[in-house]
Amino acid sequence: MNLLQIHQRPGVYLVVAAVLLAIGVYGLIRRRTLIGMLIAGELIFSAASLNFMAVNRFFAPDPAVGQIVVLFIMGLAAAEVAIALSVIIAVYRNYRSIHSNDLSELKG
Amino acid sequence: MSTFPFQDAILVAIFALVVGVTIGGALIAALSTRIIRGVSGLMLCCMGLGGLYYFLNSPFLALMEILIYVGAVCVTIVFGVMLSEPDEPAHEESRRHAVLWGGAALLVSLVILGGVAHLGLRGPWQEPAARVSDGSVQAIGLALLTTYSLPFELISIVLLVAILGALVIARSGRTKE
Amino acid sequence: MIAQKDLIPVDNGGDPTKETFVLNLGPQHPAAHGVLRVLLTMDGEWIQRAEPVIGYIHRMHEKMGENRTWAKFLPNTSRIDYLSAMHYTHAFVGAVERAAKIEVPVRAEYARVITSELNRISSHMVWWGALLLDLGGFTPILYAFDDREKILDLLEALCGARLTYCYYRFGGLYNDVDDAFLKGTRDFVAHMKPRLKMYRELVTDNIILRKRLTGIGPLSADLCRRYGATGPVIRGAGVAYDVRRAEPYSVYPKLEFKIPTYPEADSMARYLVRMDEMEQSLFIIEQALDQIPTGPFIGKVPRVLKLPVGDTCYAVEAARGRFMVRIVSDGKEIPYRVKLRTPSFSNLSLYEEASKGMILPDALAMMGSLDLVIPDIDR
Amino acid sequence: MNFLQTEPIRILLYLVGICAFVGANAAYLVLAERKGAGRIQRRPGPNEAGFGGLLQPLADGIKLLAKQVMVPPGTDALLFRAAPLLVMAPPLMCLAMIPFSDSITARSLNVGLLFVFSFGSINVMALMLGGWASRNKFAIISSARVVSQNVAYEIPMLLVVITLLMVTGTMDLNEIIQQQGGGFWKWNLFKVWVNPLMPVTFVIFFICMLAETNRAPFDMAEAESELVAGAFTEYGGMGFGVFFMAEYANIVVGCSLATVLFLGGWQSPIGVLSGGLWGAGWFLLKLYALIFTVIWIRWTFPRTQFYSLLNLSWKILIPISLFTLLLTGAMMKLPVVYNHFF
Amino acid sequence: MNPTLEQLSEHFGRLTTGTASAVVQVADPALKGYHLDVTVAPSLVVEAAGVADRAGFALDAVTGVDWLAQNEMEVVYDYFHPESPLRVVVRTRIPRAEPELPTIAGVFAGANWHERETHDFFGIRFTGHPNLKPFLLPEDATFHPLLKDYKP
Repeated sequence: MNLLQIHQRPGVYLVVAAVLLAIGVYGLIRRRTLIGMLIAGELIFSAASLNFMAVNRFFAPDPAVGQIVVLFIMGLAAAEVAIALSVIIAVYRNYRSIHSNDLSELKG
Repeated sequence: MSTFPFQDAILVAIFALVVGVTIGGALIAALSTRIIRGVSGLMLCCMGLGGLYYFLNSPFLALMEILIYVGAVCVTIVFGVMLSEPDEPAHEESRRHAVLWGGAALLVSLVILGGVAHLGLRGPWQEPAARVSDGSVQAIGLALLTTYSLPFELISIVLLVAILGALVIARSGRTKE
Repeated sequence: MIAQKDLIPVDNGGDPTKETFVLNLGPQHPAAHGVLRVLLTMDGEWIQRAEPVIGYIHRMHEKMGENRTWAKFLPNTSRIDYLSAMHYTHAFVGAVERAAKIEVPVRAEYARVITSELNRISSHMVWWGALLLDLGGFTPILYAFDDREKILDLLEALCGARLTYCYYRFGGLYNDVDDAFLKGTRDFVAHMKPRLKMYRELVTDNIILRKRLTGIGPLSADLCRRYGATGPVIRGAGVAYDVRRAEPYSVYPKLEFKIPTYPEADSMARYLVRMDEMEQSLFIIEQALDQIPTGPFIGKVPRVLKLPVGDTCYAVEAARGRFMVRIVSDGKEIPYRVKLRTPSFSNLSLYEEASKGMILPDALAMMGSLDLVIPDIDR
Repeated sequence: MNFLQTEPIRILLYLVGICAFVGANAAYLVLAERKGAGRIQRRPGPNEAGFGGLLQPLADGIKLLAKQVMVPPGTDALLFRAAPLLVMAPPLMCLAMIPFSDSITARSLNVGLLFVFSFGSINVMALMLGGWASRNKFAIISSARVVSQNVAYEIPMLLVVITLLMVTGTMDLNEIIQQQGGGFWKWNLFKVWVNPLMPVTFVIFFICMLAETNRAPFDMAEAESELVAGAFTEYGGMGFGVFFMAEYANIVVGCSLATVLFLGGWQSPIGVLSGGLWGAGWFLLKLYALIFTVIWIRWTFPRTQFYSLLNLSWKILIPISLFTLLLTGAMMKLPVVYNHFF
Repeated sequence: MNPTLEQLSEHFGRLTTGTASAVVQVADPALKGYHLDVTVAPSLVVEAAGVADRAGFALDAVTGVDWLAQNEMEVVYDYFHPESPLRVVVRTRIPRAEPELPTIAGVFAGANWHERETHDFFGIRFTGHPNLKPFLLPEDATFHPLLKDYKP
């Protein structure tokens, strides 16, 4: 493998995406506050976007498709963050905590 | 772009930097106990991602990534951090417990990493026969308003509903205005 | 600098939907004119409770009054409210004259009115600039100080002090008002009238200023009465209470002037009252300059002043409101008790009740419209 | 000469040039601001250091540099130090896109406008991190204000820019300027036949630009009479100096963008003398006229109240800009519809 | 609405504890600076404040005077009327050893601060006062500077 051509090899991007995904999953499992989990979720979204972009760049016949999909993902991520944060704030108002352990009681 | 000495080397160095920023940011985002640093990590990661998109021939998406993730998502998350208790407390579970669960989480993520990386590297990828469009902003815009107009509209509705929902949920607890 | 635990603490009254925190405004804060500290309990930007904490420059003037002669205490009074020193010395001088039945020559009384009203304008100019500074407008204060400088020059030529004047004496004045002063004052009145018009056009009619002040911090007439707030504060609530008319002193009964009142009771009303007052002061000065007679500038005063036993009150309309001196004499050369009732003290005391539920910038605008002078509160 | 035109050298030259431009502007706009304030307030302004005050920025810079950079205990030291760096980066990046003349552009990108906006959005994050990391109540209130304000004003600004994009049809800043050549009546500001509300759009853009750069009368970030120094309360020395410089750099970016989008960039207002250095001259002239207006406004108006500021955006600017957007769309499609039916 | 001097003297004159009733004197404002001088028993200050309140008066000041020779303390309540030129002074005397007075903060909210100040300077305890914390003096001050036997 020519090191100088590394940025033009699809595998590199796919591995970076896999790393992002793994970090995201790890964070999702280990984080114990809702906002932390939200951040980890964003990482997973990013991993997916990166995958789409890499595949789009190297293997897709129409290079616009992947970009559009990623745009959609961004839109969904933005919507998700807005909703998730409002839920988190509402939860915080009621429980004075956003730690997932404290929320397992499921009673108001 | 005219060629110049060490062009490739410089490009690779920049690429390595971008990848480093992406993964480093992601690590900060996932591992730091202070949420505000986690958000900063996410911001770094997104800027790195923007760089990666640029390397993938899509400056448009690179900029959109920065605009939406840094300018909107991260800012919203920081706002959320400000409104609620921000930091994770020290682990109250026992050390063995922590090691166990941490190890399990690490294992799961490593398995995922291995699996996906394997698929990515060994997958039967095929080069496309011919390119349909040039992937420029015009092409994206055209596709958005023709082929993908329905998802496009759906996304707008989702966003609208999300905004309204967020408003309703966030305001419901508030008594005074 | 605060610790994490202070960020989202404490007193939410058992209601988890309320997140309050304590904000310490002052004693060093750009919006507190002097060393005023306000302990704010905030819910976001909303003020739940604002408790003024005062006493940082308390100097115990009342005790100082008890261990020096009547005349020696006189300069102290000009240090209470350093922005309207003339009025404060006037009140003390008036109280002693009233108790000792000292006759004051008419020329001296006119001179007192002229200097008092000049002082009122200079004090209002400082308030005006400081209020605009509170609202984030930087430029007016320099214009205000420019005008005020002219007054300070006039008064300096007269009594040697620029701020803490001790111009009035028992039975008259320290020295006579000379022609240069009278002419200078006439020139100043001519200079000031177009300036006030300019300020109205440039500042008072500015939409941002109007939006910042209109409807902000309503202080009803009843609130003012319960707290004893006076001066432009109560006049801004539509009550035409002015000591110059309510308890006429000096030669004010001979002079014509209107008491500006605005019934809206908001910060804009207080603002407009003060702006109108400056015009009225100019009007008073003009009349006094026309009417001032010739004659002696100081009456007959015994060398060793001993006041008859008993207490005497004397109130004046200072720039911030009613300033009253209550002196109690036991017949000796030194006062038995001097009580100084200062307007800012009462005007600030209503702040806690009035600022409840306001947001921080509005509360500061209201504080600016109260025209506080902290030494006047602390004494 | 050939060596100079190779790509890396060119980029390097431009980067150095932009850094110098931003530095000089930040330094001398402070002086200009103080001198301007002095003129408006009928006082001389700084006139001691150097030739009539010309060395004042240098003196200030040395003073700020000589001060110890204090990181108060209890702050998040890393973010506290990172925030000034983060706040300075976006304007530097954005300026690379601005065409100073038909031949002087650091990097021409076909999505230049998007570039400026995406990097401009980092600014909020930087102020917010700085305020949050300070762990000071005033700073935190200020951060919350900065975000609400910037989010509120980003919307009408983007709407206005979209309106403009519909007219220009390109995001390439150089192309946008080229479309406005041939006299001031061809500037986007005066293109009333495309959209009769074009001057209004410009005013909205300008107001939003003031709000986005946290300038008076919208300087909620450092509303000094309310929040001491807002987000910068805990900063001293060069940390504060960088925030200060970034404010001016942001003004330069904002005013450059207004010049490019509405005032014809480097195009001459009279139709001749618009190439090369002449273009740069025209550009700078327009730029500094706008900057002067910004300074003028700051020293003339009191600060708005925070909630009326938000109301201004949500209740006035956004509806108007939405309306202009629809109007422009309608006016552009009218001929098509007309031709279709008749 | 505005009370006349006669009405006021009548109202204040009606105040009584059973043993001692209020002494109302009309004063010459040109000599004294007030129109009405009312002396009441310590237990009557709240009622006196109530009378002033109903007549539309506002609290001007609360003045303490330490009469060391008589071993008494005097507290003077000054009232001014925002809409008429009338001024009323209500005074009461309390023993120096046991300086206690009921608070009038319930009638005039502004009395809160005046009474805190008087408490600071004279050590007079205003019973029922909502917030009798140190005010103008330092927080840890244990002295009362306006007492005549106070030695710094």
